[in-house]
Amino acid sequence: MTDFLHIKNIRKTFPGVVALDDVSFSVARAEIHTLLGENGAGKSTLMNVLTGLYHPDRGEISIAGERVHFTSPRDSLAYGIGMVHQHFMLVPAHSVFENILLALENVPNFFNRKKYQEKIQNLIDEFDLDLDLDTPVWKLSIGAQQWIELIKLLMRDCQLLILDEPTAVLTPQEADRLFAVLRRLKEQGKSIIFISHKMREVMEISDRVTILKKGCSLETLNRGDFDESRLASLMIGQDKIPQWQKTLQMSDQVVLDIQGLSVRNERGLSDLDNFNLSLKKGEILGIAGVAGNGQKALAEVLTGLKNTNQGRIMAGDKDITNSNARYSYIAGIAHIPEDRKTIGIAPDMSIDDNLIMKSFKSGLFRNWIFQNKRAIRRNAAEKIAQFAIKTGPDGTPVRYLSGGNIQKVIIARELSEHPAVLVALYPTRGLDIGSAEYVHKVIADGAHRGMSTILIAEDLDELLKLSDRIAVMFRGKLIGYVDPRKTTREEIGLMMSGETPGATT
Amino acid sequence: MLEILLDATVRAGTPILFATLGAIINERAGIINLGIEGLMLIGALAGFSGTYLSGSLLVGVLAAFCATFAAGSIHAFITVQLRGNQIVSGLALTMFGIGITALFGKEMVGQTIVGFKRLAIPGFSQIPIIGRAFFNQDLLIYFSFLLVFLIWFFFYRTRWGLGVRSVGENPAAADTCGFSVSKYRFLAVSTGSGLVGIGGAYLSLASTPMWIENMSAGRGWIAVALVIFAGWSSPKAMLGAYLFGGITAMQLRFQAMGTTVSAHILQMLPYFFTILVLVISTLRLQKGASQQPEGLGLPYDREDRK
Amino acid sequence: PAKEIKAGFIYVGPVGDAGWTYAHDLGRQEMEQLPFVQPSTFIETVPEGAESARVINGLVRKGHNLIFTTSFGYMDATIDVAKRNKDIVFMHCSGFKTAENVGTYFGRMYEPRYLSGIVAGKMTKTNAIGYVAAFPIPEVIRGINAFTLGVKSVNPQAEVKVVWTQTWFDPGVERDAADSLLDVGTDVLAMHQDAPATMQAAEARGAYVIGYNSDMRTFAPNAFLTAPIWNWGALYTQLANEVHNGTWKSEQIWAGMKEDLVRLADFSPAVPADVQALVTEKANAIKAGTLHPFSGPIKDQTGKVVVAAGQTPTDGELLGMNYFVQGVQGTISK
Amino acid sequence: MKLVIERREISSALLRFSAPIASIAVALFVAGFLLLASGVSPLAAYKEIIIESLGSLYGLSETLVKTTPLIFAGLGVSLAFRMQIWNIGAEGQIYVGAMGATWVALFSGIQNHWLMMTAMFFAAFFCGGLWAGVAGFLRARWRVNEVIVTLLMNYIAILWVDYLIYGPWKDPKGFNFPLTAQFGDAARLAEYFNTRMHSGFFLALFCALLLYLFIERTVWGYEIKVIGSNQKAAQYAGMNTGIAIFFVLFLSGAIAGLAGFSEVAGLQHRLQHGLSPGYGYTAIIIAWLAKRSAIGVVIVSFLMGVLLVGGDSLQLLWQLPVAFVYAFQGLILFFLLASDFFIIYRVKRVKGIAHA
Ligand SMILES: Nc1ncnc2c1ncn2[C@@H]1O[C@H](COP(=O)(O)OP(=O)(O)OP(=O)(O)O)[C@@H](O)[C@H]1O
Ligand SMILES: Nc1ncnc2c1ncn2[C@@H]1O[C@H](COP(=O)(O)OP(=O)(O)OP(=O)(O)O)[C@@H](O)[C@H]1O
Ligand SMILES: [Mg+2]
Ligand SMILES: [Mg+2]
Repeated sequence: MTDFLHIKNIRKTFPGVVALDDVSFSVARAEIHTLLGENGAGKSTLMNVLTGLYHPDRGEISIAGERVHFTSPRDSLAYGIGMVHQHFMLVPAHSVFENILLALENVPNFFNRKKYQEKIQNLIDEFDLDLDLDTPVWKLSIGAQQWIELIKLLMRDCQLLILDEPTAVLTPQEADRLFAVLRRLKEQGKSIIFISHKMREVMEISDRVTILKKGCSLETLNRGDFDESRLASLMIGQDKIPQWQKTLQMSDQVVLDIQGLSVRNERGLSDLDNFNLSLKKGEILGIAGVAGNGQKALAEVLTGLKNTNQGRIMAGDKDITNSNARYSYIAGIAHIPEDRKTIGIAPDMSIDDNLIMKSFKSGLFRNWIFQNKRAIRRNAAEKIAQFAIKTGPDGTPVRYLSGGNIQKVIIARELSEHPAVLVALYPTRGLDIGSAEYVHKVIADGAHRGMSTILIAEDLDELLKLSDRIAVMFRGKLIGYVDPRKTTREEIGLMMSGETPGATT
Repeated sequence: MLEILLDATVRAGTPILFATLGAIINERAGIINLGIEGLMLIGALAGFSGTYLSGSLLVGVLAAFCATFAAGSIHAFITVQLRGNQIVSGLALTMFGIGITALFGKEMVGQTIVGFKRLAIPGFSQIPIIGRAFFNQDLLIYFSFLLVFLIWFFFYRTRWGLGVRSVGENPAAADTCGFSVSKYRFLAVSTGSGLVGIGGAYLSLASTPMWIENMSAGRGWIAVALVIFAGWSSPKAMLGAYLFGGITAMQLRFQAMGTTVSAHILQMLPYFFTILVLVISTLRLQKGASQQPEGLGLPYDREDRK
Repeated sequence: PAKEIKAGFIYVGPVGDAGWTYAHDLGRQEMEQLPFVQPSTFIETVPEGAESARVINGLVRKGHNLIFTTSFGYMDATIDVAKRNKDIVFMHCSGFKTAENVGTYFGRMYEPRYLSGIVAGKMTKTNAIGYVAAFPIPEVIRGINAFTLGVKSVNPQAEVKVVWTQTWFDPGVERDAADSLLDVGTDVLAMHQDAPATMQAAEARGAYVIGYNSDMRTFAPNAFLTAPIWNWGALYTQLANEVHNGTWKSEQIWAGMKEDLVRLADFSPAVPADVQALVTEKANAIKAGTLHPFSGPIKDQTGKVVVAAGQTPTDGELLGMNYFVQGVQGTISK
Repeated sequence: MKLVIERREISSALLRFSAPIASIAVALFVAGFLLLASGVSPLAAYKEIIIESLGSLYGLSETLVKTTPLIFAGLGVSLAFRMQIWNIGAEGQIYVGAMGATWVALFSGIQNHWLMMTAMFFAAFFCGGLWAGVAGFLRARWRVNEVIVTLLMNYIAILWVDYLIYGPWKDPKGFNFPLTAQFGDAARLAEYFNTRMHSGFFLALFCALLLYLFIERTVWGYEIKVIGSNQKAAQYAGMNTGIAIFFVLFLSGAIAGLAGFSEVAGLQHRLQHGLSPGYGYTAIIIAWLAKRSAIGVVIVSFLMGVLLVGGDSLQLLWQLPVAFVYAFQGLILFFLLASDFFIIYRVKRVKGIAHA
């Protein structure tokens, strides 16, 4: 194995934070090298240094033996380094075509539109994606956006491909498709740096794993030298993973009842079609389904972002179908959104302020019309400790936090008010395993206190582990419920592709 | 009468059209330019002096373009390279432009030149109603027609245009794709400013061939408003500039024909209708679609997270 | 005791406006020729209203002893500053308030305007004359009326169409206003604006034009007929002399052609000799005091007699004039 | 060799305090060359600016007179900016505010001074507020861009006031000149020290304090900041952004309208054309330089007052044309922005890669 990339003693600080302290590692040709580390360990920062987006304070980067000094992504592109960023680098207002064209090399100024459309369409077809080239990107689901990023990368002729948590928003099936591509690229001699928090994926695809901790590279392990628990313990220390026991909660009191709900999207297609669902008090209701089958629409209706076209939503015996009534109801709903950066946070405000976004009016944080700054600070300190949020100096705007830590801020906020209902979309997306376990525990604890949860997730393991019941969705319809203790992955898989089950609860 | 009105509309709208187009190029790249008023003045003076000294209108137009290109570069440097506040820098540019043209323009006050003349396009200029307005105009107006198309083509059919739009929408995305954000932004601001200058030159070379201090008289501000009105699109800019110019021309003709409505009230009409049309067109906009470049007004700092 | 004069001027526009302020500045320069007048100071583009008080005060504090405030909007400020500085002489142009150390001055521009109306009335073929006007204030209205009376005196069929631009200074709008008048069939234009755009419009369309403020015939060599113009130099020189000699008293100066504060610019060759002769004769009559442009009977637009036969309006009536005479087509908002 | 730009560690309070002062110093230093080029000694000029605007009771009073409307307008604009709403219409709001106050002063028939002041205050407040509220409503209800609406409404406001003073509100004893009648004593704010300084200044300070508390301390201020930072997130958190947008634009316009009140009641004592020489536009600069903070607005307004008042003396003393003063002010702003950069960032020379 010859080293393609070699990194030595990289250090990078931001005002108030040491993001990278001392990192060294190398990537060989024809290798898939995984970077593993807690939220905020510095993985994304390191990759941004590698692509010339950040300029390191110190350290060396060599490519194929040559010492390089990148001052812009342009430089790294010239050396054949391409990257899919954790937070998308897409232009929401532009069409899919324009976004991909932007990334292509050697496009002449007066380009032949047809030719490039064809070229891109071919790749889209190859992945069997349902993407219309003329749709503006903002209309697409997060998953589809991830694919556009991947296509942008794959269409360039890169020697080193960096993928920063690409699977966080992909379905397991899609992830598999991606892995197949990565393996093929590897066979062609390309180097790949892969970042993920999902242990199963790491085990499946990595040739080597480097563990990053608090801005330092801890250790690099070869395939065969590592297993899930060894990686986890290296990364966070075994003892820190919270232990908890799932106990079944079942009551017959229905807190939310949805009947015959239909919702259409901008393109006039049905996102939800005569959809039914009932949620009981204190239960964790998992929703399984391939992304794009209406989960997002369901969450949006429940949180008041979308209006219904038909059907009825009852909260207890109150009709909240009407958007105004639902509006007052959602004040009591906790919601972990899918798109954390665009709707989950006020990016310019501090963690303190973000944590009270829903409860700022509550007596806890307020004296008459004035804010109780001291209580707000105390609350933040508590939550930061509890959820192990890694942050810069006090008052740092949240946008500076790492992806996982932003997610933690949102979860901490949403769960702090002891809501009656929680609608959680992919709550552990982008969380390291320690944090993910902790979030599971918090949700389960909530259920103990009577909180009902609608848990929308891609990860069947997560659903099976956490849910009291699982509802399966397909093309905007409810296919049926399954009992997680009695079902199999295969049964759910079948239902997710639209087959009506034999057994329902 | 309609024929005359259309003609007056085009003539009154053209300087605003140039300025709006220039401003659109600025803003498409993500830089707000409130220096349009100052740039128009610089263009008007440079255009006039260029023509006065050389005797050639072409030299005047080029001088206007170059002078405002240079002045726009100040704004570009401050907002792009130095990441300064775009609003303040633009307002400063307007002050600077008003001041500097008054200082350097002293010699030109009272001088005369021969301005742009109408040039009928044989055949077309005979078309009833629109013939006179669109095919019997001066060269700069024909150029403005062409420019509207060229800018559209540049933005939607060329890679550089895609680059300009991308640095305006999401500079980080363009940056990671290898586009130099600062280069694109800088060139867009200075080139756009150059077009604004031609709008200024239209005033001093075509509408009223002379130089007077402050002769743009607020048209730059109207252009700033029309950029938004036009939803950052060049064909709609044409519509907006003509709407504004047309209603101005119309209210004057109402007066000339002897209406008894208060002139103050009539004078409000162009502003009022511009707002009204904006409201109507906004209502018809697709829900969720935003026309404003998302990166507008935000300096790009690679190491700063968005 | 003769005293040195240090004069200061407050201008409403830039000296480069080629119009109102430019004319005042010519006057200032002429006054500076006097041996006892020190280099004078001017401050341009001073906003009207209370803002101007500070600038006037600035002139006071910098030791000026004769201060000219050359726009109507400085009236209150001038009076206000003057109240606190009794030893300084203030001259306010175009207002109506005086104090023991504040005089007002203005010119009977309506006299040459009347004469220019005669020229226009003679030169029009379509009997439609256009008038590009800034704001409906008495001074402008008086000018339009005098002009119209001049027109009517030689051509009873002719009409004067007025377009308000609502700006002293916007060449583009003035040009467009002039064009709009030409579009409705006028063939002679007159104007009350500070920019020469109207003249260019006339030149471009082959019409005739009557200028204003100063002789700007270079802007319209073929279209130009004549122009009622200001000659502030004579008055400023006279006032400086009075203050120098200590003979100055507060008064409301409203001088006309007799005092040569206002005049008609030289005719262009386009004006036929007989018309020139007629106008010269009338001019002499005005200077001699035998002709008053506003001698009755004068009817307003509605046909009501506003000046009875054989009478002339008082200066007060003239200063507050707020109606159009018959023959004007236009509106003054009430 | 290439240059890279890095943010500096901003930690020390010293730097934060000295940065703006340093940047003004740099700006003045460079602008000094412009003065030199015109044959004026920069030191003498700066001394003159300071003496003229601060060196005497009179100068100081004039500076405060100038500062007063700037504070009101600057506060109004900065409040809206806090929510990422662009109120370019302060100029028009000043006019309609003045119009409301004038209406009360001329036609209400109130005799009592305090009653009159209160009525004028609220008339200006509501007129300015409603005027901006139109833009607020359009923005909140249909997402109509507020920049263009507020900007264009400036022209309408000024024309409307013109209409009134040329028509229905013209002073019957004013020889038909376009002025309203002068206000009676009941409708005038108190003046001090035999100068033109009036109690509007203290009202402006009080407003700044209230606004500071409102933004930085109250729950509504918090709500405004969240909406300004991310409107979608605010909606998610259950805030009614529509009402907040309307409310903020209303309040923003109302405060700007108070500038109109203080100008007519404190200074002009009548309504006339050219009431505001662009205070509404200067306010935009002020709001930004003040980094949108209410206390900052007071400080920057005062500095602007110094610059504007002092700038006149450049004309007075050295006959530098007003054009020069504009160019000078433009340059100062340019350099202020530029020097800001070097305070926040550091430029490093590094090895780089040359591109073909
Ligand atoms: N541009 C920046 N400005 C300031 N601080 C930053 C910036 N980028 C990263 N940081 C800080 O550096 C640290 C490392 O962040 P980074 O995004 O690299 O973490 P990560 O390992 O990718 O975490 P995650 O798994 O959550 O994505 C964090 O504490 C973050 O707050
Ligand atoms: N706003 C603009 N207006 C006009 N021309 C522009 C603008 N921005 C960029 N350009 C032109 O685009 C040219 C190419 O830009 P750039 O160097 O970013 O592309 P490139 O990387 O060279 O393209 P390629 O990858 O095809 O070689 C510039 O030299 C410039 O002439
Ligand atoms: Mg990361
Ligand atoms: Mg290249």
